[in-house]
Amino acid sequence: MPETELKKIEAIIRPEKLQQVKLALAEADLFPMTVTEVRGRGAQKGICLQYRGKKMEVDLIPKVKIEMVIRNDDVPRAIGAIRAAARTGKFGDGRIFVLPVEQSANVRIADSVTEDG
Amino acid sequence: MVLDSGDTAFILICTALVMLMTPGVGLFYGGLVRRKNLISMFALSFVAFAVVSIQWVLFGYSLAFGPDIGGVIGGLDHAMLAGVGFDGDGIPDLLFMAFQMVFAAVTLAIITSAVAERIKLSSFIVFGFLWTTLVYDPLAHWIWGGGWASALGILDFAGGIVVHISAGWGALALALVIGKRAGFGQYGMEPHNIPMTLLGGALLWFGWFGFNAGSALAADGIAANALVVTNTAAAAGALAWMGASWINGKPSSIGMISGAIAGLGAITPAAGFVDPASAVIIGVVSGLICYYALLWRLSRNLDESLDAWAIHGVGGLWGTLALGIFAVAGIGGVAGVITGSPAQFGLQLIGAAAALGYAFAVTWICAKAVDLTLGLRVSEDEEYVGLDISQHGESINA
Amino acid sequence: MAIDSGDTAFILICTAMVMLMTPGVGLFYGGMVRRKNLISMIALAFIAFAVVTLQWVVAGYSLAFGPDIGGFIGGLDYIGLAGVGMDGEGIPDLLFMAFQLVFAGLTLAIMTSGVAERIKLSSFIIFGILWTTLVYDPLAHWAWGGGWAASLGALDFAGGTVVHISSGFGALALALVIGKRAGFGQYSMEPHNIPMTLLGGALLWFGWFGFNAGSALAANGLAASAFVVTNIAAAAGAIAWMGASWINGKPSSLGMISGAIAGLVAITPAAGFVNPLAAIIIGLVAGLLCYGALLFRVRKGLDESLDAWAIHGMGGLWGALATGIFAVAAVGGVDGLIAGNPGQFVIQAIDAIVALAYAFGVTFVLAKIVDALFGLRVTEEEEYVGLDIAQHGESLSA
Amino acid sequence: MKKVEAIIRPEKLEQVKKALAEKGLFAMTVTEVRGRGAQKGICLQFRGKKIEVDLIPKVKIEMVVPDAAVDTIIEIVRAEARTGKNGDGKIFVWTIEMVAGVRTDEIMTE
Repeated sequence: MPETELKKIEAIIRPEKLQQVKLALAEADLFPMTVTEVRGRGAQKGICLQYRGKKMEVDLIPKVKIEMVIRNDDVPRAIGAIRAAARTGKFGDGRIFVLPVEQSANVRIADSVTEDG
Repeated sequence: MVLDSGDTAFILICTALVMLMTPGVGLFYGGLVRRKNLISMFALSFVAFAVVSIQWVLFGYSLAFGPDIGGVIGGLDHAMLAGVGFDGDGIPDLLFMAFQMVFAAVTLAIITSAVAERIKLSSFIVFGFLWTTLVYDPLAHWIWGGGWASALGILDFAGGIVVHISAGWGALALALVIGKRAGFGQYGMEPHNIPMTLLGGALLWFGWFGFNAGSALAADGIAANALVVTNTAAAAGALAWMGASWINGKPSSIGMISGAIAGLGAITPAAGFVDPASAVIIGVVSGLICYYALLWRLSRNLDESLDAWAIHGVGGLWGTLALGIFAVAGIGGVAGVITGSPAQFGLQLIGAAAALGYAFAVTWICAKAVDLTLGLRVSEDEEYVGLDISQHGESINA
Repeated sequence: MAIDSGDTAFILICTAMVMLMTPGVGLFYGGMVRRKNLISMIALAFIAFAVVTLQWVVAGYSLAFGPDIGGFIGGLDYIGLAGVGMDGEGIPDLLFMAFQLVFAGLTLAIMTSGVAERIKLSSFIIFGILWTTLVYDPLAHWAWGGGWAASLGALDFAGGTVVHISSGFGALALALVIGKRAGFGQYSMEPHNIPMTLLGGALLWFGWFGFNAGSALAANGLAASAFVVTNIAAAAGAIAWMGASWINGKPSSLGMISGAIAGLVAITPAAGFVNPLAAIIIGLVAGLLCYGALLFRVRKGLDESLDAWAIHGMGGLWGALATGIFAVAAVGGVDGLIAGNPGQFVIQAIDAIVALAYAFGVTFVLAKIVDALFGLRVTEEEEYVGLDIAQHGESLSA
Repeated sequence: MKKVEAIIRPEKLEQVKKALAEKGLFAMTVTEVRGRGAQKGICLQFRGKKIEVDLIPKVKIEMVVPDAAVDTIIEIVRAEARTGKNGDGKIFVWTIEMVAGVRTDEIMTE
């Protein structure tokens, strides 16, 4: 695996942790990112509220998705930083996915296609 | 004792304007909380308004404005509005009752600051009923209903003591009982919708003309003076707070509108007694001390979440004292320290201190009582998903 | 016939407050539709107001308030506002005309509930002109312009029959003609912006003081009484509906504000005839009855989309009857059932039923005609992309 | 592991969620998006003028699942979200190389 191979990190985290995660990533020199407000549910099936004996399930809880395209050798650092900053230890802390990136082109600069073989 | 159609017209409209302040508070607060609690924050204001509306006609008005019992509380002669009719002195008695009612309602709405994003709705209804009965009604009686404070000569034109000190210091007590929001101090809880807060602030500024000028209870020169000093103090407060926040960084729009509310809160007790030049000073000082009160609150890690204490409590306290400093006999018939009558300042100090102590202590007891019996606070999970879903079963953009 | 400056000031402001109710309806409805139809819903309210404004000054005012022809309709003497001048009894005739105009504008705006998210704008304008001319104007004439209902002694203080029964049952007829929204009943159509609905509700509650208290047409004790009972009924309705929805699940804020509107509607015809305690009962019953009507409508699969029928229609019907039950001579000079005058209740029932049948029948026929000639409804694809884009070429944050 | 990304009509979300949950496919992330497909949006006739409405509101569902579950998801989404008209959406499948938990130190790779 070449060191320069690109990966996309998709991290789903608690919205209130975004600030801290951003800071932690910046400290790890990982700066560029795209952030989307999403709603999600995990394997633990949302939050179940007891309400006068009736149960009410709140699934699709607001979350934040961070996407970053980084070099393969930065992946462990990114995961470490996100985990350290976003963890509360309770259900709903989120997940991090790593996807291969085939190609990445800069919109501003011509001839800046990065492709790995 | 004849009715004047001009005065009646004016107070009818002022009552409607003050009514609009209650949803104004809801919008103001709603924009300051996180998205998941916006509906809850807005709805709490309406709930406060509805609860107090009923409490007031059942017996609240009578407790505040019924025949004096020992200077402390009114008798129940006007319970269920008995004897409150179409006639009156200048304006119908029924209208005076309604005008006082919208004041009582907005006061309870202001207190929701303290419990933002974590109050159980059912407990708030019980607390609101208790609070209006045991805190607001006595204070209104002391000052306006012929109680001990008015007998002493303590002045409060439109509610610096009755509305703002009581709501602000009550909110502080309530916040101490209910405790901090989960995560307070650990991560930022940024206001999610500033334009909504600005719209709420606009409705408050607009409604405040009814609040202060209407407190003249007639469409006359005092009403005009009250309107002018009200607007002046609001503007001065807005500029002062904005300037202070500019020095520390950027002049935030929330700071600007908070400063306006601080100026409005401070001029409220004084509006019928001071001139426009004094209003500038009252507004500027209010903007600055409320700003520093807010910073102090944050530094002490107190989660009186939306700053009813810093703005209404501290601003109302300053305004009550400022009345004793700046009052001019030519306007409201009373002179203050500057025009050579220090005694009024002493009276204002007594009134403010007594109201502050009473409001804080009794609110604390009411809150504790509700907390121990019903629980003030929602569960941790309910708080995490937000009160919109957990208390109302609703959400934005669902 | 001198002009009273106080009364004139009061009705001028009340007219402006009622005008604000029309965009209030737009915001109230706009928050309840899906995002893609929000602009359309608010725009419809403005368009209704503009269309009725022109209709009213050209012919509508004369049809409603011109010299009586057979108890059914007014003559054309005031067409183009001929003879409507600056003089008048207490208030200028022109002001009376304007005050009535804002009622007519609001009524058409309420009707848009029946066609939400699927009406073709051009057809709505045509329908609106026809409806105001053939339904609203006659009904206003019957009750207020010297028509048969007034001769019979039917009471409608501020428009329970003229405004609410007509728009509520009219909306039902309109909804039956235009048909359900695509996908109605198959997937949920959740309100997308509840805070906007709450803001609209706040403006409605505020404006309603102008609507009801202003209907005294003077700043006097009756106006104050109407003001007070209006607020009480709103608060009682809010609490009742919220309580009822609490039993079935969560106390929704939408239910709370809907209950307030239900209470406001029901007190409208009665505001000048009942006392505050009766207002509590009227409001509570309105909240429960309209909530039940809404559940009934949903169960029947009727897509009267935003519940003008359940809230305005049924609330207005209840209010018209309640006037006959709770009226006391001490307030408005007429006794009702409880005060020993069952005849009044019978008159109220006759008036309400005739108005209901007339509004439903004529609206149904008008809607059918417009539908046959121009088509009331947008195409399926236009409905799918939403009326904001399809009818206005605009969209939120696009 | 694969990521399944389905772009569907917003009004079909509840149905799709429910059907997926019945098969034990629970975890997902939902985003409100706007999009246009190959059929170039919806064309409205407006007084002789044509208005083309592209970027129509859609919902994007993302689920990360074992390879074996991909076909089931596609089947369910198709069954529930299909109306047969243009604009029903698309489903994309991505390779996921690694999944890391935030709450725990768990790491899953191929």
